Amino acid sequence: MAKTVIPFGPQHPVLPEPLQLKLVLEDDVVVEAIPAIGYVHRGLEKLTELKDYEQSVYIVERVCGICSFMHSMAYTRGIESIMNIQIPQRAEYIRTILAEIARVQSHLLWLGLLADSFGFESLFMETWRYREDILDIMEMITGNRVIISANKVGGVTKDFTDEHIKFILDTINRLEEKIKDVENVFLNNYTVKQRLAGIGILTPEDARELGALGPIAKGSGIPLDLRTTGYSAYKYLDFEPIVDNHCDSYGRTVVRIKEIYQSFQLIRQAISKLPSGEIFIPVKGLPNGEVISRLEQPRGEAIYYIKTNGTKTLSRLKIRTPTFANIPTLLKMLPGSRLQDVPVIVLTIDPCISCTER
Amino acid sequence: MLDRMIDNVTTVEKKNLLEAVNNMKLKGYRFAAMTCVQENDIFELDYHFDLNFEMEHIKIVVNQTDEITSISKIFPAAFLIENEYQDLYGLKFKGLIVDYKGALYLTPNSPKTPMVNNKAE
Amino acid sequence: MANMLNIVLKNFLKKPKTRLYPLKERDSFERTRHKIHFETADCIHCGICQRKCPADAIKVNRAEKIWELNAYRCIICGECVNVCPKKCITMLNKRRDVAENKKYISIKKVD
Amino acid sequence: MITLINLKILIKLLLILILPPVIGCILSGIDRKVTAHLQGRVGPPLLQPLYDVIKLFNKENIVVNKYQNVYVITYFIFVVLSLFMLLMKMDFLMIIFVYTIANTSLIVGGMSTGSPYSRIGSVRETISMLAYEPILLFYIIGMYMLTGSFKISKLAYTNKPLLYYLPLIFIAMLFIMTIKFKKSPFDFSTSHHAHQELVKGMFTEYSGPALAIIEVAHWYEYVFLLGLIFLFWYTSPIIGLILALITFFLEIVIDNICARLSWEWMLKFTWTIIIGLSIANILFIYLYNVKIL
Amino acid sequence: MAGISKNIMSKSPWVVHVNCNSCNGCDIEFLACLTPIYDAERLGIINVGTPKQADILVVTGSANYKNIDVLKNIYNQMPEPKVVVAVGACACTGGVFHSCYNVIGGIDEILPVDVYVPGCCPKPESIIDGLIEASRILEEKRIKIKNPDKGVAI
Amino acid sequence: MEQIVLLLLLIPLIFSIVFIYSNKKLYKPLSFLMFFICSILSIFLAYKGSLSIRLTGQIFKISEGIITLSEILMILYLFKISVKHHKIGIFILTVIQTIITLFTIFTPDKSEILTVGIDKFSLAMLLIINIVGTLIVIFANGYISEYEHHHGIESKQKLFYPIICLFLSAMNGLVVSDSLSMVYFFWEITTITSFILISYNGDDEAYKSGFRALFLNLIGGICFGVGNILLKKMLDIDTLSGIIQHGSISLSLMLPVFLLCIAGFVKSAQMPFQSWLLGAMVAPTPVSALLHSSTMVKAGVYLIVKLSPAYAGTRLGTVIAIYGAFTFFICSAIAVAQRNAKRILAYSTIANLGLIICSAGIGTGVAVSAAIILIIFHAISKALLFLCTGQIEHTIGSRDIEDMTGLIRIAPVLSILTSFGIISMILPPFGVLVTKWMSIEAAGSNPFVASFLVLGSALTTLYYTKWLGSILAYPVTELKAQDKKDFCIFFPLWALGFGVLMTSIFITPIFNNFVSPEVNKLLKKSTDMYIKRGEVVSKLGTFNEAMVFIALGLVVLFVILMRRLMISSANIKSIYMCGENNFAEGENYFRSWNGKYEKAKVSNLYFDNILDEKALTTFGYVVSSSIIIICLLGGLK
Ligand code: SF4
Ligand code: SF4
Ligand code: SF4
Ligand code: SF4
Ligand code: SF4
Ligand code: SF4
Ligand code: SF4
Ligand code: SF4
Repeated sequence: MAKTVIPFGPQHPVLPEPLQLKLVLEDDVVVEAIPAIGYVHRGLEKLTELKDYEQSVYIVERVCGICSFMHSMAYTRGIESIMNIQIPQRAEYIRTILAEIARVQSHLLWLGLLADSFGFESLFMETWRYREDILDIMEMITGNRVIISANKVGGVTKDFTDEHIKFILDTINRLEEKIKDVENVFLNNYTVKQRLAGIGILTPEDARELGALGPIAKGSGIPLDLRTTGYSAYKYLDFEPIVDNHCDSYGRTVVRIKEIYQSFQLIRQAISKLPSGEIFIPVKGLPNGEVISRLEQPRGEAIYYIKTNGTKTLSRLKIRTPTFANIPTLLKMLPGSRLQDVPVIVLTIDPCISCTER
Repeated sequence: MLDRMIDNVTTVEKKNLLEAVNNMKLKGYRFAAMTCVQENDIFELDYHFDLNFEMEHIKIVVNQTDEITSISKIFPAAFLIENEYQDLYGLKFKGLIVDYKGALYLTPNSPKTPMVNNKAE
Repeated sequence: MANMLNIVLKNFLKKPKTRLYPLKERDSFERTRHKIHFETADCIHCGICQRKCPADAIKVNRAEKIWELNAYRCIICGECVNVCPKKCITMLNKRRDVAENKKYISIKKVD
Repeated sequence: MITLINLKILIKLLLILILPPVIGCILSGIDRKVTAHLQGRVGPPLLQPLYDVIKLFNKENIVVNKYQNVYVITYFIFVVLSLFMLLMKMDFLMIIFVYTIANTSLIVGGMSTGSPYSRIGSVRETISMLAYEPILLFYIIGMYMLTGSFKISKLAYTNKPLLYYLPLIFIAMLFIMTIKFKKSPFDFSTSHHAHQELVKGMFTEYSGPALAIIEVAHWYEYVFLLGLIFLFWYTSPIIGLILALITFFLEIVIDNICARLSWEWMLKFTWTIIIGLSIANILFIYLYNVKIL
Repeated sequence: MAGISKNIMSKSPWVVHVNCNSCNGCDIEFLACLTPIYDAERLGIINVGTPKQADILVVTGSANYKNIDVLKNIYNQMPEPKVVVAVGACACTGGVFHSCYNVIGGIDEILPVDVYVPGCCPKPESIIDGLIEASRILEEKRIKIKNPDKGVAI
Repeated sequence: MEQIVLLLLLIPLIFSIVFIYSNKKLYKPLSFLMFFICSILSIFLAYKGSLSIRLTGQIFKISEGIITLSEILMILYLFKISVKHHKIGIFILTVIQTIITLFTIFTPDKSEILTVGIDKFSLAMLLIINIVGTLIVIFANGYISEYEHHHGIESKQKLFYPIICLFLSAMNGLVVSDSLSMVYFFWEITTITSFILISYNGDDEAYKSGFRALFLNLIGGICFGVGNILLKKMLDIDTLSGIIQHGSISLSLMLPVFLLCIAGFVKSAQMPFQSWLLGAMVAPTPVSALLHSSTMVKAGVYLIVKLSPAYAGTRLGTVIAIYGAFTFFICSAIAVAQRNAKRILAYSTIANLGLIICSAGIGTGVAVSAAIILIIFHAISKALLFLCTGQIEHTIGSRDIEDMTGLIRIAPVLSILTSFGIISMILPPFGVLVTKWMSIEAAGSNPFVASFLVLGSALTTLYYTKWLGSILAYPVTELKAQDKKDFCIFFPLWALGFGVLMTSIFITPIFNNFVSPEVNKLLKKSTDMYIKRGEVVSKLGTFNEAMVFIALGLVVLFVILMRRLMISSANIKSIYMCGENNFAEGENYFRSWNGKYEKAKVSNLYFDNILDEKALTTFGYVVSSSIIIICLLGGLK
């Protein structure tokens, strides 16, 4: 057997982020794939030991630009817990709504990239066009499209006006229709199905073993959704975690698409229950203690370990992001696949290298 | 979802780590994360496990020069974080399923063991 | 494949969604954060903005009454706007131009 | 007298050399424009391909080995030659063989650069060659059985368009046009846009003037390929032209409604269904002994 | 016809994108430029995968010790004339991360940067501005390469 | 004239004896000498044209005596080896063979005539045998010592050269004979020389392959013998020219002709009998080149073409055409999954012989011309390719086409010659492709044949392109390579390369002098085609060779003109590796996950799972054996 050895990345058009896979192939079948990372390692955890804990919100937001809101939310919730702050209800709701909007944004982005990974340019264009509507919501409410800086310790910085709420509802109603169209393509188009179904199989046992999270676990039939624990305003909302039993790329796609609808549903519920009142309370004193703060990001559970010692700066911040936990599944899914399926499989774990490496 | 890190911490001897971890696996826990906190010269390693969103923690205390047994054979999911601490704290794990040998994040010209706070300064 | 055909044909028949950016420009939202604007008149050079800026983009020289912004380091978070006691920093929803070199904005207050 | 004939040939030659790239350039401009509109975008100006080529000629000429450009020149000349022979209505089978030279040269050129991506791209291109070559040859055999000659010029004397008796082969040709135009679902050796597992596939290491020549050769190739479709309705040039244009538009639409499939899928598909269709069509002609000359 | 020989470069700037230490924010905004709403292809901009065919190098994120080699290699593999665009605060100066241990700084510490696009992350409009500016510089560079002696009057 | 023919038979024999007694140092000059003498003689003969000699009376007696004596010697030899190696199959076949021989000896030939007939086709064959054959002998001088050294076998060169010379003599005899009994006699000699040369290495594998070849060829020989006897009995034909005179034979009397065809199939290693040729690849490369691709296996197709008047236009013809086309297709398919260059060449040889048989079976003027032209062109191109492969093997120590990746860097001259050989097999304007064009055009009216040809030719392009790409690919795997410049290696290579080019350019005189008259004679009608000013014109179409050559010339011109612009001005940059190049290690190294540097490499695809050699071979066996059995059982009636 003649072996083919090729580097796949770091600068590679199908990968939006620098990740290198050393692929060893035998006659087009992958026999070994080892990821190499470190191209976006900044050392951000150390930086928070130098900065003010309030400034660190802006730093953890930039762990990643895609679910940046989730990061600031996990972080602020952690600090608030250490300091025993009860933030206003409205702030909880606003955080939840923004989190779900961020989830929709992230999933749409992912759908587009997935389409791109199997060479479906027009579908990529289509989904990313829809995503722009979500970004408009973000920009309208918070002033930025991607890194929105809406959290602060003690609440949120941006309030919703009636006009905003109307805009959100209009947009998601309109989008829901449109997404039905692309959903149909993703799930029923013959060519797309050829590229997804049966590709990158991950059995539930393997998924557990390798610590898969989020849509990957859910796509393998494991209902692992931290939102069911009812943090923030989720305890007031009604939903079921989405699972799918295909256990392959197709299953993961199904989960993410359904989660978009679910998020729309959650946004509507939250808006209908949105209480009035303050959006933050002033914070006094300095945090002292340690905490683990977890929440469900679009890609699964994020874990923030925060340790403070009563000074302005943190003494240790450890961020375990979902992609970090999902990368080991690649070691299982890639061997045995075909070269042309490598981008698709890599994409289905929705690799966000920048948060993996921080 | 918040856990105060007061409960559920079991501190074990370094040599008993594998056994403790194996027990967690048998109980059906999944490996969630692992933190390393430096206290002066010693390093506290916390292994976090999760079952139905309840967390359990196993703690070991090591020196920088100690060789730590990798748990990646039991929980393959742990190989990345163990490699990370090899890079960032200069710890050594033996028996890693994939050993990056300190090249996960760093290259020969990057700062060595960047997360370690040197009190000497 | 008919499902996609439907979408592309619809697109083909409708007007393209493109904003012809350099030719036509959409107005920014009211809250859009594009760049910060500094009014030197009220500034007391207290340095709070410098201390609070997460990116260390502001430098305040109290003695010489110089307020400096490294606009290429600023992450437009708006923290300085929030903290300035004299409200002399404001957020504009007008874009900062791209440039061929990094210009430092340095404003010296002349009384 | 002699000079007159020569002049005529000379003019013809010039037209053949100049007109196709112009048409091809516009076609490729239309391609990009239509694609953009199908995606809800405005798209580049119609002459964008021309701008691209002019720009490429102005770029630095970089290579990974000194001789990779020789293959490009060979490709270019043989594409032009095959188009020339098509327009001169010569022997169809020979045209395809000459066309094979062009493609082989490009494949070997891709391999010679030594980049892993271009090499894999080339390997895949050989596979697509395996997929489309038989269809082209079946098309030719079908034509021969109908007209009793391999010469395209004989088509002028036919009383019925080829499409009438070669409908299945026409369908087969539509599929292989997708391969030849490097469109989804069969754009796996290289494609006009980046974003794929192989970077730019075969052309990863080509840049500047060499890429420009490849691009111009593509223009000729566009015309050549549509010429093959045109032959299906040779009896009435207008309808033939419309047929070619419809095919072209159809390819663009197919490109936009399909994901890229794997080469295995393509090989299985072409070597069962598509070749089956072609053989069925040929058998039909054989059994009923149809002639249109 | 006369128009064709003018602004040769600026009519078809092909872009290769390198993600250094970026947080994804700038990356996805760059990708968003290609999507229907902004449609950079209108301006002839194509995102080509390979540096060998690119005219503009778009860099997002700051330099770190592992990716400087990548960045340098990609830059060196581009044919002349070429332009580097630094997109976002990180690429310009290092952004919030400038004091991190694994951040060397803006990419101008490694490559000659021609256009700086400020913002974190810059809006797609800003990025398009940057690309337009870059294509203008590209044309200037081409003319300079063609007439090396003429110098520039100041 | 007669003397020259005799000389062509005798000179190799004389050389054979000289080789036995000469010392090792003299091999080289002797080979060159033989090359010159034989080529000059054959060229002279070709220049003089065809002739036919009848051996009667005293000469007949002598010849008959020699033949009988040699046959008995051969049979004794066969008995000896079959006993020595405990080969029962061979033993039984030899017994049958003995019976046939005894039968012919004891049925006295009333006519008392042996005829030697040299027509245009024979002349072409003579040219090939005596020029290509002796070139290969020269090559062997540069090759065989190193080969023996590599394999650690003791020198058997004392045996090698004489046997090769004997073979050349027999081959010359075969193509000049007109009497079927003479053809049969030489036929058997080639079988035995082939056996000796295949088992050259003397190890188990070599003997196994040798005996397989011997076994199958003895079966073929028996078919020949029986066919011969039946032909005489049923139709009173005992010469090849007799068949031509007789013309088309009615189906009921087809059996002897078909038996002769089977003999041809075996010698040409067609489908159910192909295994011996693959086994024969264990022999040293010059043997493969000489016996197993350019000359001996051609004897089979030579016979089949000569028989074409008997079946042209009949149903048997159609069956033979389908049979040949099928072999062409299936062997091309199997070749795709091969990595061993010699096996690729072996399958390609079988496939091309199938194509020749197919063309002969179609039996139209164009088709038979195609068959003859292909015999000529294939011989030269294949000889070149085999020799190149042998030399590549000595350069890089492997015959795996993957290992040849980047050969162009370490052995540029050899690579260019090999590439040229490959190109001449798959691309116009070179001879092989012209004949492919002719045969597809000729097969156009039979969809079955045409389909097989079309599919087979696509597959052919695939496997050769793969190989070509490997050779010309740039970065190299670490090969311990020494590109030796040995004159007796490169002279034959250059000469053959030159021959390919020249024969392709001068296809017109070749066609007019050798092919067209032969076809006229065989089919008793015109070829339906002519070649003029570089244009192959038939009723069906036109192949404009000249135009392609002009285009090739244009390429050269362009390359020269644009040298400054496109080639020498080009700046060499490193290969794109997603930015992770490493220059210190080498140009296709990249930094891998653990910070170490690794080499990127790419291999071709071999479709082992789809085109499984075993499965396809079995399929081929089933189909081809059924065709043959149905024909034998008279299914044609
Ligand atoms: S998983 Fe990490 S990198 Fe990915 S979008 Fe979320 S926070 Fe960003
Ligand atoms: S905080 Fe406001 S007043 Fe103080 S220095 Fe900054 S700008 Fe001036
Ligand atoms: S907006 Fe943020 S980053 Fe910019 S100067 Fe103000 S505080 Fe600093
Ligand atoms: S000062 Fe530091 S954080 Fe700010 S932009 Fe520069 S490098 Fe980045
Ligand atoms: S500039 Fe801002 S958005 Fe862009 S990469 Fe840096 S932190 Fe992310
Ligand atoms: S030519 Fe080479 S291989 Fe042959 S005997 Fe001499 S050294 Fe040995
Ligand atoms: S490799 Fe060289 S030394 Fe070894 S046996 Fe072959 S020729 Fe002799
Ligand atoms: S290189 Fe050739 S001669 Fe040498 S050992 Fe290998 S096969 Fe035998």
